[in-house]
Amino acid sequence: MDENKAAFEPRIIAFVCNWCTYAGADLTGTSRIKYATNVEIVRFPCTGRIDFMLLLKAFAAGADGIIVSGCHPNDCHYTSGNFHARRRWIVFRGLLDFLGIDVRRIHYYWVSAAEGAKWAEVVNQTVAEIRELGPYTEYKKVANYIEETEAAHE
Amino acid sequence: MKETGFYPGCSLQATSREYNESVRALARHLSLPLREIEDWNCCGATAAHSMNHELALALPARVLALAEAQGMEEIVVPCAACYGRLATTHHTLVTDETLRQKTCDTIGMEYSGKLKILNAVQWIEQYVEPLLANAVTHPINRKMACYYGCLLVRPHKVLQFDRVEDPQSMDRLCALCGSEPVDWAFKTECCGAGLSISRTQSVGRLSGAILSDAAERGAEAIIVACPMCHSNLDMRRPAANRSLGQKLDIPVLFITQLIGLALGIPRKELGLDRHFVPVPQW
Amino acid sequence: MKNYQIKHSDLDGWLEKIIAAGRRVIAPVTEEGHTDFRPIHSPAEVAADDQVQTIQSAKQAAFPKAETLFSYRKEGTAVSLDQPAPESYLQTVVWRARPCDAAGFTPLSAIFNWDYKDNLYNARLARTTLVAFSCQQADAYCFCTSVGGGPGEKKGCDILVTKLPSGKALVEVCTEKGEALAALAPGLFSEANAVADDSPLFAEKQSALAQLPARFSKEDIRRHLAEAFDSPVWREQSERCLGCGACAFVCPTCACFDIQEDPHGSHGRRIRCWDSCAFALFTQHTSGHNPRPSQATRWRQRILHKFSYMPERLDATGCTGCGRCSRACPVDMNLLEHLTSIAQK
Amino acid sequence: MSKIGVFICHCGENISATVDCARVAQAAAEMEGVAYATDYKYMCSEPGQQLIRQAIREHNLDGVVVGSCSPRMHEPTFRRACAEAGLNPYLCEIANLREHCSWVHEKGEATTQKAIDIVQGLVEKVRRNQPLTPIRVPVTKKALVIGGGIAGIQAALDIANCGHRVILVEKEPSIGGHMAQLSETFPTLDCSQCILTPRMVEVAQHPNITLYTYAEVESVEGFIGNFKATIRLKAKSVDEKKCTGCGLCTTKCPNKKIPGEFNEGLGTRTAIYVPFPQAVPNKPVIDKEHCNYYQKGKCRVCEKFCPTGAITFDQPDQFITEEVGAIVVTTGFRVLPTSFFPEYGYGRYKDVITGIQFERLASASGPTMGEIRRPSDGTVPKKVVFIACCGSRDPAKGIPYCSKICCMYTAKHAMLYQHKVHDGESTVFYMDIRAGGKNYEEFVRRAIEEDKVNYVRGRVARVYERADGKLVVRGVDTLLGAQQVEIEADMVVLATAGVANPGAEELAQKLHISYDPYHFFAEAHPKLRPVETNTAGIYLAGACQAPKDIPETVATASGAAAKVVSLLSQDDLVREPLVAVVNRCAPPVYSTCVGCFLCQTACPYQAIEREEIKDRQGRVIKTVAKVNPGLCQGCGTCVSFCRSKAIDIQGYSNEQMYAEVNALLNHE
Amino acid sequence: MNNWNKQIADMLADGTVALVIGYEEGSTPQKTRPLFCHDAVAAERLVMDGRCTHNLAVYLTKKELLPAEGRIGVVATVNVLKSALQLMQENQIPEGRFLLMAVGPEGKLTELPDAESLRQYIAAHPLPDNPEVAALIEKIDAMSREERWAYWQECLSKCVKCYACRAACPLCYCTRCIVEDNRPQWILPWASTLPNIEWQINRVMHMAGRCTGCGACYAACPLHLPIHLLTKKLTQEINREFGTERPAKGNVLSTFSPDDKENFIH
Repeated sequence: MDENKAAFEPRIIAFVCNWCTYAGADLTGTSRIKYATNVEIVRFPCTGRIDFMLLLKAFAAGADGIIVSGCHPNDCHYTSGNFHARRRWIVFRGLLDFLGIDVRRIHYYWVSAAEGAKWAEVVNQTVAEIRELGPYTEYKKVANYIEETEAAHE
Repeated sequence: MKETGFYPGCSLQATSREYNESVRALARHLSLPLREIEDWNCCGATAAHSMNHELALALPARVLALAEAQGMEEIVVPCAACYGRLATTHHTLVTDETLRQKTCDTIGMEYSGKLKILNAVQWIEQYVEPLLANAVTHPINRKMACYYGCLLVRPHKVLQFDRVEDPQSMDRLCALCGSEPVDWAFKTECCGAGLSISRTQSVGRLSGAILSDAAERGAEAIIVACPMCHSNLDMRRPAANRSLGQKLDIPVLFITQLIGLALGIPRKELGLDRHFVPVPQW
Repeated sequence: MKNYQIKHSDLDGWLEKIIAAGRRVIAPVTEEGHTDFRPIHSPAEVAADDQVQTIQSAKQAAFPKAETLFSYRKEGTAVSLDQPAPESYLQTVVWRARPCDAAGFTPLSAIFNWDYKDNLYNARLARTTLVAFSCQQADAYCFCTSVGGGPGEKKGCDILVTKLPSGKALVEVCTEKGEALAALAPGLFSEANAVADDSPLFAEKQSALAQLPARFSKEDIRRHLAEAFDSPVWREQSERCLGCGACAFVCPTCACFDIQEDPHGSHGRRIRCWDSCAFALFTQHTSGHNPRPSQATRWRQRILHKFSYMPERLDATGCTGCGRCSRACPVDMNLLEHLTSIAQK
Repeated sequence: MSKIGVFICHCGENISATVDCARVAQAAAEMEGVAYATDYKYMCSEPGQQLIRQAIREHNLDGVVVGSCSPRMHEPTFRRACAEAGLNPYLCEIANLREHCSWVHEKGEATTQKAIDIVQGLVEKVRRNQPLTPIRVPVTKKALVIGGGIAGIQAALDIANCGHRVILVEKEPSIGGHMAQLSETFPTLDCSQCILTPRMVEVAQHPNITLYTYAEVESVEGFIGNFKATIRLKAKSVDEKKCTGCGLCTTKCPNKKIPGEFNEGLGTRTAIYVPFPQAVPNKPVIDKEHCNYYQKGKCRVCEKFCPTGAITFDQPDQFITEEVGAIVVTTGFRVLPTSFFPEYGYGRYKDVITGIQFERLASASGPTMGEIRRPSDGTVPKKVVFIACCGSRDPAKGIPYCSKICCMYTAKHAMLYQHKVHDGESTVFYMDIRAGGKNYEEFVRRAIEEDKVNYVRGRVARVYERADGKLVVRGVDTLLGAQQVEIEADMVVLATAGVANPGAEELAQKLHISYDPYHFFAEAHPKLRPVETNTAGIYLAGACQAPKDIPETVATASGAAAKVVSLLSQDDLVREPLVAVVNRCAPPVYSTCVGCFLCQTACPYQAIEREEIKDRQGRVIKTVAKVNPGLCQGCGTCVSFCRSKAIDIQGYSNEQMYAEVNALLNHE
Repeated sequence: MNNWNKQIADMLADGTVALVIGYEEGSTPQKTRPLFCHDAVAAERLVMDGRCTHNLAVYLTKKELLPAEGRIGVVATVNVLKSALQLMQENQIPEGRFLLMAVGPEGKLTELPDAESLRQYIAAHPLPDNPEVAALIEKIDAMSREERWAYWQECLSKCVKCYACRAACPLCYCTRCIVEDNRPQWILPWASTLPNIEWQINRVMHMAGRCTGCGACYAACPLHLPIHLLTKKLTQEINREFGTERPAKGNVLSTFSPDDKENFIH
């Protein structure tokens, strides 16, 4: 089991805002801090722009984990996009949990443009935790499922 | 009418029996139900919180938990020191979940934090004040200096009671009893409090200043809501007078006593005979 | 084909054999007070035989709500296609369907074969065996007798079982698929005579059936519909219609479908799924024009298609009188009531 | 079928050291829609850019992905290169292979695969990019300045001197603000009015400045370059055109005992009054609340005496509308109401006064002609105690922040007192002395060392009047071992905190600018955009942002003026087209927006308006949301909020983001 | 004929209203169904009692069903009124277009002409919480995450995507629902487990702070899937996190407080 976990490379999508976390991740780069390769970054203008459906789409497309990260409260480039986002995530997270979707696979962070080191930690920590959880098979299975009789020839 | 829990604390059993008596007399007179918390213990005042934080929380927490377990929704704590300890502990427990759990483990009881804690003045404001207009039969037409001391209104963040530097609640109650509250400068100054026994001389100096300002402004009595204040201003009067080089005979009454007088409750029921400085017939 | 008799108490034993033979069985199952077809794995899961109808029809056995038409994969510029093989579909038994369910497969097959022969549908149907049970009760929504069916009608069944008052059940085998099913439990059956119109067995069967007098005839409806295109009746009847697809999706003959893509970059699949003429988007053109712009015109389409166009083109009526649409309708659009009013116009 | 070009940069060895760039290019070449892919040592160099330009032309590319450093670095460079080759610059996307890949991972298969994934994501995104054109917004070349204190005066003059027209609105009858009330100014001790009044006059006479006093901004609509402000001109009851400012009316008015605002209640004025002798405009107004005629229906003395018949009792409030391109808010501050610290006895004891009252006492034009005299009995106080931080830095009772100016003006007050009362004794109670500023520390030292002001570090617990009428100030001296000190004083001056104006919140809401918890207006960025608000085209200066001294106020005013001038110097504003748009589709739907307008509250910029879609006869078919591209900043909060997906954002559209997310997970 | 039927018949006859939407007897004695009364005669068929559960507010946004001119009367239940009020707040029904009427216990007809009167009537007639719904939610809350996933997966795999839940909801009034948007294809259009879950998540998220809790979605579902638990649960969460007061402008998700609390963002 543990061997399998070690062999398992989680695929993680990071939804980040342009002004804080994307810039923070740039700083990680310029600081040459190394981190795991499992995370791919998608740049949004603001966390307020991140549609909750995109998170579900990432799971459906095979992601094992998700990072959502933006400016710290009160630091939003657009003054309140992150506050809107935070509300959305509070509501969304409650709903997902009620549906039994594994909310431990969606990690939310505030990472500022100055927190290059934090970004590396965020990535490594998320990768480690998702690795521990294993692949999100139950969601992928449902994503592929069409019809009962087809199970036979899958 | 809703029953209010009652926590006397040690002072009200000893040096300030008259405070206890006058609170109960008021309740009796106005048919306000009070029920003493069964099996209450020391609030830990003065000693515990300067020595052991855990103990300082556990002692009051047990009292609070008892009150809750005995079905009380609110309690009145006439002693300002006890009130400070109980209210501070309550505040700590409801704002710090970890400490709450730890303290509950220590005392082996649960405390949910739903209890409301009132000092004597708050209790009067809530239950007595609405009745005063009709109930005052013997208005006390005298000048009074309301002395709040240090514990009744501090720390403001925790107690959220009255204005810290210029409290007004007792002044208002005095006025309702027909008295005239004087504007004076020592409302919240230190009386010497816990040094009553160990450094009587200091108490004399501090209390003396309070007494002399009150007297200078024409006050005919000082009104308090704290056993410590009372004993320092009343029992330690010789020390104060020594410090002042004067012989001040201004009496010191608990707010409950003043209201009791205004309601026409007999002096003995209010424990007025227990004072060192005699209270004149008004 | 042969007729058999079987004890009521042996029906479960037969079903057990069918399951044991590896068939996928769907049967009425009651959950939270509502009965619908579900895959079962033991006779104990089957609902008590005391309800008129399942929510959905048996059409899903041959025409599931979503199915893969084919999948594809691209590697560089090469593309490979993968089509489902008919053999991959599971051998399915629909247990305790109703005669009106069975009757639905005739118009359904007509639609799927009138021009292009729909391989997927045909393959699934070929691997489906329908065990229908005659109806012993009917409710306010049933009207099979008005559209040419009946509570003991064999048309479309592979096997029709009629529970007789005697404690035995008459098992009328209609097809070879049915025969094969009966053959799974030879010990449980005793042979019975052919059920001629004058035989005592016929009388016994008739006595066990629900009584449902016809309220109108298909011909009446067709005649009235021929002149009803511009009638105000469509608007009147459809005013409360919400435009959902519940009626179409529970209907045993509704066959409209949509074809959709499920792309995943270099691989993906094409999917067929149910659609409904009640949806506003069903006929929406890209230009914005919609030839059926209102719920009234969509309701008219539903009725005309089933009772006028299908009889004209396919020689089949698109309705078996099962009443499912009326039971499922969130706003109580009662098809029987509406048809009766059209027939009486 | 799209024709995307993919250009993988080695960045010297910055990328190629850990990413196999050739393989990334090769993988990209096989991606759907990619017509050309290559790698090169330095893509941002001129030959690299030439490579891109050439490929665009040769392969007729309709989209470009450059795999290089962060887009925050070279996105403009590569977009310009694309534009030079005739490709719309917004069809170029940058795959961040350096900061997000090569620099943060070790060399290896996983790193190269990640680079391929990133490129794949952006190829799919760019396939859905739309050509965009920058947004041009016309600019009305006129500015509105709200508030006629020194900040407003400075901003108005700076803008006007650049040749732009300015509307200056002041709510009081005269401009001048707090600075006009001050005696002398630290650290130079030059006379406040002497330096201010010439500027006030300049404002009144400037051909580019229109001054509205006794006026308030009623409402503001519009957006940067295109504001429309409605201004209420409160009735002055005096016809300014007829009034010559002779002042006869003010001498005749029988109602003479009104506490004057300008003198902070230490002097009186009449009901028809000019706030102070140097007022601009120097024409009186009638204070209706105190005028006998307005209150009791009788008097009209002023009307009788007015030689020009300028008194017009029935004058109504007037409303005018001004179109302006930019707004500067300079509404200043006020001092904290003294009820915050009852223990100091302000209001109870006449000789406990505020700092601003002391300014009036010390001012040559003040009620005592500059002599320091007690309000109670007019005697010269021999002992004065100054208490700093009255309300400031006091989260429990006052405000948590430092009011910044009090240390300096208290030092100045003590100094002025010592200069005027040579045998006087002054004591300052303070927490810390905050004297950061040019010549500030030296100034305080002078007060202490040369003028012998007694500085006591400690808080004052209480001020009370002894039976004999002496004020007793009881405090603590923390430098003397926390000893209690009691000082008998003849006068106590409280350095009350500076707080926001009571109308600040309302004004902020009118202007749609944000404010902090203390109701001071908030800067767009506290450091890098200190005079801008987050509403484009609205700027801030002076103490409406936080308490400020005069030099800082003037500096921010000039800063805001510079911002305004640079805005007004353009005929059109050019903005990035990365804004939200509400969709349009074929009739009869017209737009999938259903007009619930819930998005309006989600927008931090009030950029969402209502638009009526009409038929040819002008009948309204439906009302839908419309994004004003002049206001929209492109955050996209509305986009993810919209239920029917009727709003989308250019450059980060739903289709683009959806495709990118899916593509990142494409490889198995 | 009830007195109120007569009153409505008169209103139709004298043109006070051009149409009245209400309830009539249904196919079985257990149920009623929506009725569109165009004339005084039809008004006789109107009924109002505990069986009237359809949320008629769903018709208020269907312009093609409503006469172009004149007022439209609605004989409404409290649930209808709540939805109508929400529709007003969302700019969906013009002031004065509808005359909402409630029938009191003695058949007294109360006219509720504007938002304020609606608000007062709703406040005076609170609907009891359905204890069964609360119990079901508690039951699901008590499950392990895996059990919850299994529960909903099983439940929603049955959905046939007839969109009756959407059609019956007065607040699902979009002219083009997100499921009909294919650029991008936010929600896969066929009925299988994941697309069904995605659809419900969207439906419920779009109801955040808007859902009035009428239960029409559940009542309409031909498969009787307990999808109302999702909206109800969401409402509970919102009330717990942000209080029961709804913002006067905008809604729960279009507004925010800087003090919103969460413990999952690090």
